[in-house]
Amino acid sequence: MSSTETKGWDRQQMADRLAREFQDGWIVNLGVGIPTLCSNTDIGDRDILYHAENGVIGYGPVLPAGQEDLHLVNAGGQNVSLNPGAAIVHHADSFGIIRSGRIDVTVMGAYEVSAGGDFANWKVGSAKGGGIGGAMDLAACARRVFIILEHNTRKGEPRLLRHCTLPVTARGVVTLVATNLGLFAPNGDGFAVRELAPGISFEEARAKTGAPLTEEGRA
Amino acid sequence: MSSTETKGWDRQQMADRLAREFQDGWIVNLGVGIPTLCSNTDIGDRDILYHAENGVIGYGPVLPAGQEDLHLVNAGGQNVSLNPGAAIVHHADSFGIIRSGRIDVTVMGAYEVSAGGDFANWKVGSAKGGGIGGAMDLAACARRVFIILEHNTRKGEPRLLRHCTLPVTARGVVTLVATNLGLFAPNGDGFAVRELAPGISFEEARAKTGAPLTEEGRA
Amino acid sequence: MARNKILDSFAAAIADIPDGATVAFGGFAGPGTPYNLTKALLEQGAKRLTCIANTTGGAHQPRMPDIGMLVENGQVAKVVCSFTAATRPTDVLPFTPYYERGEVEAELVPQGTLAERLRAAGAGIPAFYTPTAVGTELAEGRETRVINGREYLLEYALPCDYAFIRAWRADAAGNLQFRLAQRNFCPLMAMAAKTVVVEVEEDILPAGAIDPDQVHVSGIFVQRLVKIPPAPEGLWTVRRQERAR
Amino acid sequence: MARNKILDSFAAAIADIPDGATVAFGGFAGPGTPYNLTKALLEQGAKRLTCIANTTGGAHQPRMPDIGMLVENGQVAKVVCSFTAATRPTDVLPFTPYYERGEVEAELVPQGTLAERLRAAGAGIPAFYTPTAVGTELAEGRETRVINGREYLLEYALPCDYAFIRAWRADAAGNLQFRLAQRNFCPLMAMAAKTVVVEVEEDILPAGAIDPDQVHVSGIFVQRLVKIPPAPEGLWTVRRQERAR
Repeated sequence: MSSTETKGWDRQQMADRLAREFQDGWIVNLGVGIPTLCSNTDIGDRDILYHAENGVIGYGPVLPAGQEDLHLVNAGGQNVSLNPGAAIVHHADSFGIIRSGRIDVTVMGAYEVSAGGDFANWKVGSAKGGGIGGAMDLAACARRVFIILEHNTRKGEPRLLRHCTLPVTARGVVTLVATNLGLFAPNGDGFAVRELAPGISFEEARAKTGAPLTEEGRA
Repeated sequence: MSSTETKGWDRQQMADRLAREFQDGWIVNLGVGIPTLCSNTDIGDRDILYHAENGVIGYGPVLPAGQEDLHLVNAGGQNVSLNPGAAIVHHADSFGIIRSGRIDVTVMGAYEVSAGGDFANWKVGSAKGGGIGGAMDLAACARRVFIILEHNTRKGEPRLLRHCTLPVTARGVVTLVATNLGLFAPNGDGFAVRELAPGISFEEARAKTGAPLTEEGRA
Repeated sequence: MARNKILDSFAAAIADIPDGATVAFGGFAGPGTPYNLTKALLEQGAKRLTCIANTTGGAHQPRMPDIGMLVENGQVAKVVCSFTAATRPTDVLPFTPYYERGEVEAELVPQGTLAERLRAAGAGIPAFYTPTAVGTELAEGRETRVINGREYLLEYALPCDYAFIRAWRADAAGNLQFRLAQRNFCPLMAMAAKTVVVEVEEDILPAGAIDPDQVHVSGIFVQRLVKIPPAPEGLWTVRRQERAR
Repeated sequence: MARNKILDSFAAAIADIPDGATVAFGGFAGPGTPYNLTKALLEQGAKRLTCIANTTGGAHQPRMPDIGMLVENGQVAKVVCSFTAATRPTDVLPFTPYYERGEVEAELVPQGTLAERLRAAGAGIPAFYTPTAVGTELAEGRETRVINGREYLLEYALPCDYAFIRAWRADAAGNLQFRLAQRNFCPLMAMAAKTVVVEVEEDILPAGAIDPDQVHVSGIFVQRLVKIPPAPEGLWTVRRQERAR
């Protein structure tokens, strides 16, 4: 199997970089996989409320084995802790919170992101079915959608594209994308580079991206 | 003011007569006014669960002054007690119980009932507005609608009619009507007499009813 | 920085309500009714309000601050409620003559539909179908749809700018608990509103003092809390005042 | 006569489930999942079932009784769920090959829509509009409607014949309490089902032992309760078994 080496930020650094964007007072929903690492990031004195699809509002870090409460999981099935002021609601109320626009940002993994802010994360080309979970509700209704993904597939194909090739989860919603190469913002025609990971050049990022890249401040 | 004397059953007797129809295991909703008197009726060993629109499930008798819990009222604003196994839900869940057909019977007051099972209880002819409360939800969705009302207006006009003259609350839903003169069942063309109050003749009931009366078992 | 949700006065908690705002008022037959916030709104003076509640109040004596008083005070453009007249035709609500003279608009909504429209607004559901009111005057000229052989009426979500509710207990994170019949419309209005203002009966607890499993309204919905001061400054229900304070 | 809702065995609690029934299974990532009732249904053998759940299970080892096993056992005609494939494309759910071969039908529903469709069924709402899935493959060919300038998808209620749920505590009247993440879909499935069967972790309490303000599912929805016996007869969650029993 051909594969490119992973360069730039590691998974935790990608998560950290997006978590830096969380603003004081935000309500944040973290998807399964790399996004859950955002809750490991030290957010200083910012007040961030983590919401999980299963109705757990105000959860905290994952607990080590032996200290878990087995009745308590986040949306990824990890045994988390609760912060003071936590509350539990059922699934319909939890998605009511999502659909009514109260989630300031949802951070999700994806297979592809397009220049127009579409993204695909529920169905691979070969499968008859897929795994939607809460992704479509969150994507359609959260105030912001941030995506974390490896910049390229294992085969070296770009994941940041002019148009998604896989069935989309939602259209025109992604505003910020963290990859191992840096931080990018879909701008309709391509992606604006907000920041590059250490050791990554603009030219390298451009070569590995399936849509035009523009450098912010350099037009 | 012309007025007919009240003959036959009094208010509690009307309520008692309908409460005799409640079957073991029923979930019952009682409307404001005379219907609330049904919960005073001794129902023997039947297991009846009283549901109120404001989400109080499993309430019991009205409490005397000084013994009330001021946080606890039935749909008529009376301070009631709770039976063992009571539970509180919010208004949307309470009406979810109603609309999903879980109320075996709702007992309501009315201005008019028609031979076709329509009834009117939310708007009088002279008013621009009206008072609907939960009546339309209950009328449209409860498994049975029983009505308690005085057989005639203060002016002696009949309230059991071929067709309602006032705006209806729901159509074709009433199956049993208790008045001071007896117990009646709308049958499309008129009303079948199920029972007459002591001292009330069939002829008198027929004279005071605005639709054909038939005596059950006598055709 | 955790945002402070606790305010010192009802006046401060509602000072920013502008003319033309839509305000929902919790409560049903007494419990859950935000008498103190309503009183503060009477004093604050915002005009052209749309008021959402089960009733406009004023059917009983002694009278407590209610939407009827806001109407009398010239502050109300419209009410959305399930009673524009009293249950007994012989009672006259203070609101009713204003409505009959056309000085205030009213939208009469069946109680369950009112609850569901608020819940829909809070749940991001813009519209739904209901069997209630089909075949009645309230359905005349409106869109219906037959689903599985039964006719249903289309109803729209009912969002609001502010919700005024009364709770039994709250913590500093804004989590609320109601006692018994106090719950009624309050959680739905909290979901439906952009800004939720709560008058609280018990002392406001530190965040985390309420068991997460026993929270009736999550603090995610709640922005402002005011502890009700002892009478006579704070308004309790009439009977509670008579009895205990 | 108060009806007895407490049954001695899971087998007795589900004995009457006929071929062709629609059964909803509570639970999300473990908590609230009715392992014991699912095991009993595997033994009971009803066929051509429609199974509603967030997932069909089987993504993790050691495996617990799940819808995937019912599929393997030839009991399932259709599933309605938010995952017909695993979250990670490299995982393969036991259900998936049956689906890909066309031996089982599947309806893939976004998780929030699944919750809301169950809630709608339980609330007497036959259909509603939602923003979720608009513009996606799941909306192709389906009815949409623009409301206030935004496009929404029409979704129908999802009623079921039976709901299997797991609760922390129950009283003899059928009132339920869940602990923490155990709540998830369980109250919605209880509302949506004609017959609700509950496996209960703690000893079943006398009616009235649960504070009416702290009931998560009213007994009005609940018909059958079975206390989970100690392991190995009763199935606890995998990790609970490992740790405490």
